[in-house]
Amino acid sequence: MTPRRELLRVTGNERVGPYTLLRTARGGVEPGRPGQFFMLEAPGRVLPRPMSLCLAPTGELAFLIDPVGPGTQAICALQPGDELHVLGPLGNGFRLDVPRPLLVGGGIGIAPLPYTAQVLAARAGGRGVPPAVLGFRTALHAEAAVLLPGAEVCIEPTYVTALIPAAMDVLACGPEPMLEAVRAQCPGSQLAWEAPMACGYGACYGCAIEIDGEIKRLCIEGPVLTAPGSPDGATAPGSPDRAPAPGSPDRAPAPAEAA
Amino acid sequence: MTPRRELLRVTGNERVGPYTLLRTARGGVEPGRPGQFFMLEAPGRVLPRPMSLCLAPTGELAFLIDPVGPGTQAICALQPGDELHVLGPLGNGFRLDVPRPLLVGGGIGIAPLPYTAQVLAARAGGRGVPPAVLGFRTALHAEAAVLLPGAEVCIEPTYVTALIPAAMDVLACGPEPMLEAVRAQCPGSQLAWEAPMACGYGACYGCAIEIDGEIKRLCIEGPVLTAPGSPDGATAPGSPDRAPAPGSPDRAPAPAEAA
Amino acid sequence: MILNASGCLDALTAPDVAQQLDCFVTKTVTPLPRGGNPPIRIAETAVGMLNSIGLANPGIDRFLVANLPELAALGLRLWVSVGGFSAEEYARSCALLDGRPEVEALELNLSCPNVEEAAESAAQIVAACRAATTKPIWAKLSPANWDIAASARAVEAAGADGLSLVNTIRGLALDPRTNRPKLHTATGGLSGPALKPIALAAVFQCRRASALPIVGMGGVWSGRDAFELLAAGATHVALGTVLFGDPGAPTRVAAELRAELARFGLECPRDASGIAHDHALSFQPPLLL
Amino acid sequence: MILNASGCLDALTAPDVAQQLDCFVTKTVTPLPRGGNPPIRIAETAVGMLNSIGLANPGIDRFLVANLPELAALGLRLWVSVGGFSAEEYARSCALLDGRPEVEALELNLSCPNVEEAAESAAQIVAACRAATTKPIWAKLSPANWDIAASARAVEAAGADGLSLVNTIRGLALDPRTNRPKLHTATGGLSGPALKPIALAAVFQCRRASALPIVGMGGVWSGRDAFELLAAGATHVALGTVLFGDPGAPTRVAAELRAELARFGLECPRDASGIAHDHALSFQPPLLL
Ligand SMILES: Cc1cc2nc3c(=O)[nH]c(=O)nc-3n(C[C@H](O)[C@H](O)[C@H](O)COP(=O)(O)OP(=O)(O)OC[C@H]3O[C@@H](n4cnc5c(N)ncnc54)[C@H](O)[C@@H]3O)c2cc1C
Ligand SMILES: Cc1cc2nc3c(=O)[nH]c(=O)nc-3n(C[C@H](O)[C@H](O)[C@H](O)COP(=O)(O)OP(=O)(O)OC[C@H]3O[C@@H](n4cnc5c(N)ncnc54)[C@H](O)[C@@H]3O)c2cc1C
Ligand SMILES: Cc1cc2nc3c(=O)[nH]c(=O)nc-3n(C[C@H](O)[C@H](O)[C@H](O)COP(=O)(O)O)c2cc1C
Ligand SMILES: Cc1cc2nc3c(=O)[nH]c(=O)nc-3n(C[C@H](O)[C@H](O)[C@H](O)COP(=O)(O)O)c2cc1C
Ligand code: FES
Ligand code: FES
Repeated sequence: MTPRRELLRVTGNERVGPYTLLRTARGGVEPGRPGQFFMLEAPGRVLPRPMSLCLAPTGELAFLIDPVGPGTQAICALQPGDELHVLGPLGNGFRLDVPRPLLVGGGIGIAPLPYTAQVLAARAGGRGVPPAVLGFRTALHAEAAVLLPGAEVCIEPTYVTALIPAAMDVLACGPEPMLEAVRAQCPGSQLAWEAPMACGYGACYGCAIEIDGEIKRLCIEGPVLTAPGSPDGATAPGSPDRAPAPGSPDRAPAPAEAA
Repeated sequence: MTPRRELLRVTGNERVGPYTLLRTARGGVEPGRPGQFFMLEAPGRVLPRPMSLCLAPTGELAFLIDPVGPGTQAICALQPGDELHVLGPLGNGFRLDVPRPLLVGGGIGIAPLPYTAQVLAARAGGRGVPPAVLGFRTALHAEAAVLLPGAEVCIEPTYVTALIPAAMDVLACGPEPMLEAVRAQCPGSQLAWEAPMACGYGACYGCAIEIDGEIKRLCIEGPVLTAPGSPDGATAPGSPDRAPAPGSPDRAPAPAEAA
Repeated sequence: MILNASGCLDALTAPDVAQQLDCFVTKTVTPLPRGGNPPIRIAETAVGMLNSIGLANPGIDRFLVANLPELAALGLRLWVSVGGFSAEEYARSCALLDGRPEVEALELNLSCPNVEEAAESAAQIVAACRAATTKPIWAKLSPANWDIAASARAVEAAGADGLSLVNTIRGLALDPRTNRPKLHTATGGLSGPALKPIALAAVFQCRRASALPIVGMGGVWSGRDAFELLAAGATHVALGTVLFGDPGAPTRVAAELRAELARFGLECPRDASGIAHDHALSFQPPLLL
Repeated sequence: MILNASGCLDALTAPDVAQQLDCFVTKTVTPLPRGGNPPIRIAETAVGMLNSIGLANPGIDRFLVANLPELAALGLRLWVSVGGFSAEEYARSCALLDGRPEVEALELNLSCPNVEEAAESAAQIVAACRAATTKPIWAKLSPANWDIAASARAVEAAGADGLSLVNTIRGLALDPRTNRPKLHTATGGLSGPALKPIALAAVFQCRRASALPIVGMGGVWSGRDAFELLAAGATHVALGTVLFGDPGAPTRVAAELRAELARFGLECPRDASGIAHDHALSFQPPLLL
């Protein structure tokens, strides 16, 4: 079943470091599971843009957006009172039934973690928020850490992988090199990957990556994929035993021309 | 010499009947001769739009615009403080050294007449504004007549040609059927024609019409063309002896394909 | 009839989107399975998008065994888009599909990589397929063609039952930071609103040249866009790129199209077909399905 | 070098615009005078425009007598765009222009009405013209071509000295009130930003296929657009539709291009030519003028 697409009203636009936290009314859209994503209409653009849910305040949805190009810039320019179409929740989020969750974020990869922390905390009852480690490029970027109170923060040249203790159930989101490093270091970690996406619901095959030696659609099979192994050395049941390498052409099939 | 193109600030946007009177700062742009036109940047569009100068208040230019399509609608949506590029003055305006000027306008064809009246009045010294007759489709459209105080106004089914006395030096602007009727009725009348224009300065050949049996560019040869004959029955010296029929394919050469 | 454009919808992952359509068209199926091109496969341009998916598909044999029954189970009217690299390859797939009652028609993707788009070649493929199946054959042409009307006449003479117009046209976009092509394959197919005037011209010219019914596509975003393709000569309309941003587009565009037809006092899409032509066209394409 | 696109500027009515250019290209001159098509000849589309001017021009004989001396008097570097309806017609005009020292090069408009755009035909025209003149010959190709790289190779083999890429591609727009084509000729040539990804792809592919220098054009609106055509493989850039709205575009685009080159640490347009290609191209096109 394709998820709901609704025209939602923007309720807030706040600066968080170099990022924009965009709030919308929730309407009939479900926030979904942490790590799932939404396709946000980008005003004036042909294609929508995939965004993780960052926060789910009562009656609202909130997205943390890095204005890296025309689409994200157009979304960040939306002001309270404006409207935009939102489709979701899409894809597969994080499995939350893990004994020792650790949230790991790099840069804008922090985006899905505040909502993840909130849901985990609710599940844990009184036992508080899960631990989190965050890495950023600059102090300005690190201002986004306010969205995840209590998180341990490092700034380059220190890398976030230096802060990850052993034998934790890692839930991570960040740039590709970071995810590759986490995958190598943390067996069984759940990694939220990125790929260019035109549709987010399996229609375009634009997000294809290699999973288990087969070309699959990240929007359908991911964006969260579990790395091989388990924090304890066992193999996680039902998880792919090979992690994807989005964007690495050497893993992809021989090139052919056009669609 | 190509005329000046400048980025001008919008200083006013007023409703006049169904039309919009858009005022801009004048910058270094000359108002030119009545009947000349300007190419106005249409925000978000590929091509600019030709507009007659309607009024030339001190330090300003003012255009009267009928929002008939995407370009004119985009221009009419400009608000004080916005900026737009303006190129002009372009083309040939009205000859004003005529003994008994009569301004004749139909619908949005009133646009160039207020400035024409002002310049004629200034030339005439104390002898006041020239007489004018205006025809409109509806009473709402006729509200634009406030821009030409003292003009005689008729509304369809009465046509403006019914109001034109004999032996006047007609300076007319209006829809093509009106201009055709005026040309038939008033020898030597000066008629401001329209054609689709991409450039306004002779570059595109989009505005070509038949003049004197030859295909010519209205933006260069016009937009004001003099009808054959003279109000007294003599032939106006130097004026084309055949008037153009813009948009009438039967007068144009045999069709060929593409550019 | 409103269809999806081949390759722009997977009925198995989005059955409720497919169910809004009058008929579902599969992604092009080739003789052998194809993973498609390496990423990056999509990029945006001014009012358009580029793709170089590379005909990712399971191959005809697996398609017949695995996908077709699943698609049939959805209860959709079904066209299968057929691709290949020679007339024999196309014909073989058509023959395999000929015996499958759940397939209503075959669309030949004649704008496939490595397949010459010359009029004879397209016609040769159609002729070979014509001999292999009794199902209706729709020939899908590329706008990268100096004389698309000649191609239309050629495939009509070769036995096509309809035309699908148009496929994407080759385009390229550079990454503003690296100045390298955004797509791994450098060039890709341009679709979306940027393609609309090109599609309208192709439909207009083919309608003049041929009596075949036409599925018009290329940048349909609204009911007005669909109406214009009909006016230019299409008998049906397909939605492609618009589906990515708006999975509700089939329902929305159908409603907008009804309103647009009503605005001009027309009762059904058929009444609008060809009205942009100066003189009543001398023929009415057969309804065909 | 920044030129104008043929047919997009008249140096005689706008000399100061022409003087901003490094070189002026005339509107296409045909053997006989042509009035052009009846109005309406231009229309706007989403990020593009359509034209069906129909090669309005005084004909080669009058051009040589009347226009050429006037153009020469402006002191501009001058290319003449040559059109025709057969190889002989093109060659005759080239021969007439060959003896005129004020003409620096000839651009063959091979995307002319009624002239087949097939690779052999374009090559035949080039070969005929090659025999008729010693002046540099630039072959202007249409993007409505399944394999433009093959055309590029063919005209190179026939003796062309350079490529002009691209001409407009056929498009159509309907009047929203009447549902009839906006243009009298129904279809027309699509130019402007909508053409840019198509032009980039054509330049990219031809640069891979041929060692000829390339004048890139199609939707150049800014220095960045010019830079991208260079990066894709052009050695020069021409401005077309942008001139209509902005007669100051040559000066503006040249300044923006300099800034863009500087941003990437490049000294001159030549240094940017071809940098979008993955590997250093094995050849450097000759500078040619
Ligand atoms: C499942 C999923 C969830 C996502 N969630 C979020 C989210 O919550 N917040 C968010 O901001 N983004 C998120 N993204 C990424 C976001 O979708 C893209 O950044 C966006 O689509 C880019 O669109 P654009 O038009 O702004 O830039 P485009 O012009 O489309 O792309 C700009 C280019 O910048 C590159 N780029 C990406 N990130 C950076 C960067 N940090 N600095 C410089 N260049 C960069 C891209 O690779 C791309 O080539 C997510 C992506 C996916 C697939
Ligand atoms: C020299 C010259 C001077 C001009 N001066 C003025 C002026 O001072 N004020 C002004 O408003 N316009 C003026 N025009 C006309 C104006 O340029 C056009 O209306 C404008 O270019 C249309 O652009 P658009 O994008 O709004 O509509 P488009 O989509 O380009 O065209 C809309 C269509 O509407 C048609 N149309 C034109 N007028 C009407 C109408 N009244 N009702 C319905 N349809 C109509 C046109 O033929 C056209 O096909 C002038 C034109 C010329 C050539
Ligand atoms: C991502 C994508 C994949 C496509 N795949 C195919 C395909 O497999 N077979 C085919 O015939 N056309 C394919 N097309 C072309 C479309 O069917 C259609 O012809 C084109 O996109 C124009 O329509 P649009 O502008 O509405 O998208 C594809 C287009 C896109 C955007
Ligand atoms: C109004 C107009 C007239 C044109 N006339 C010619 C012509 O006479 N000869 C020619 O080779 N190209 C002609 N062209 C095509 C342009 O030279 C150029 O190839 C095309 O417009 C793409 O560039 P642009 O997008 O920058 O306009 C014409 C284009 C336009 C818009
Ligand atoms: S984003 Fe379209 S298939 Fe995954
Ligand atoms: S408007 Fe371009 S030549 Fe007249």
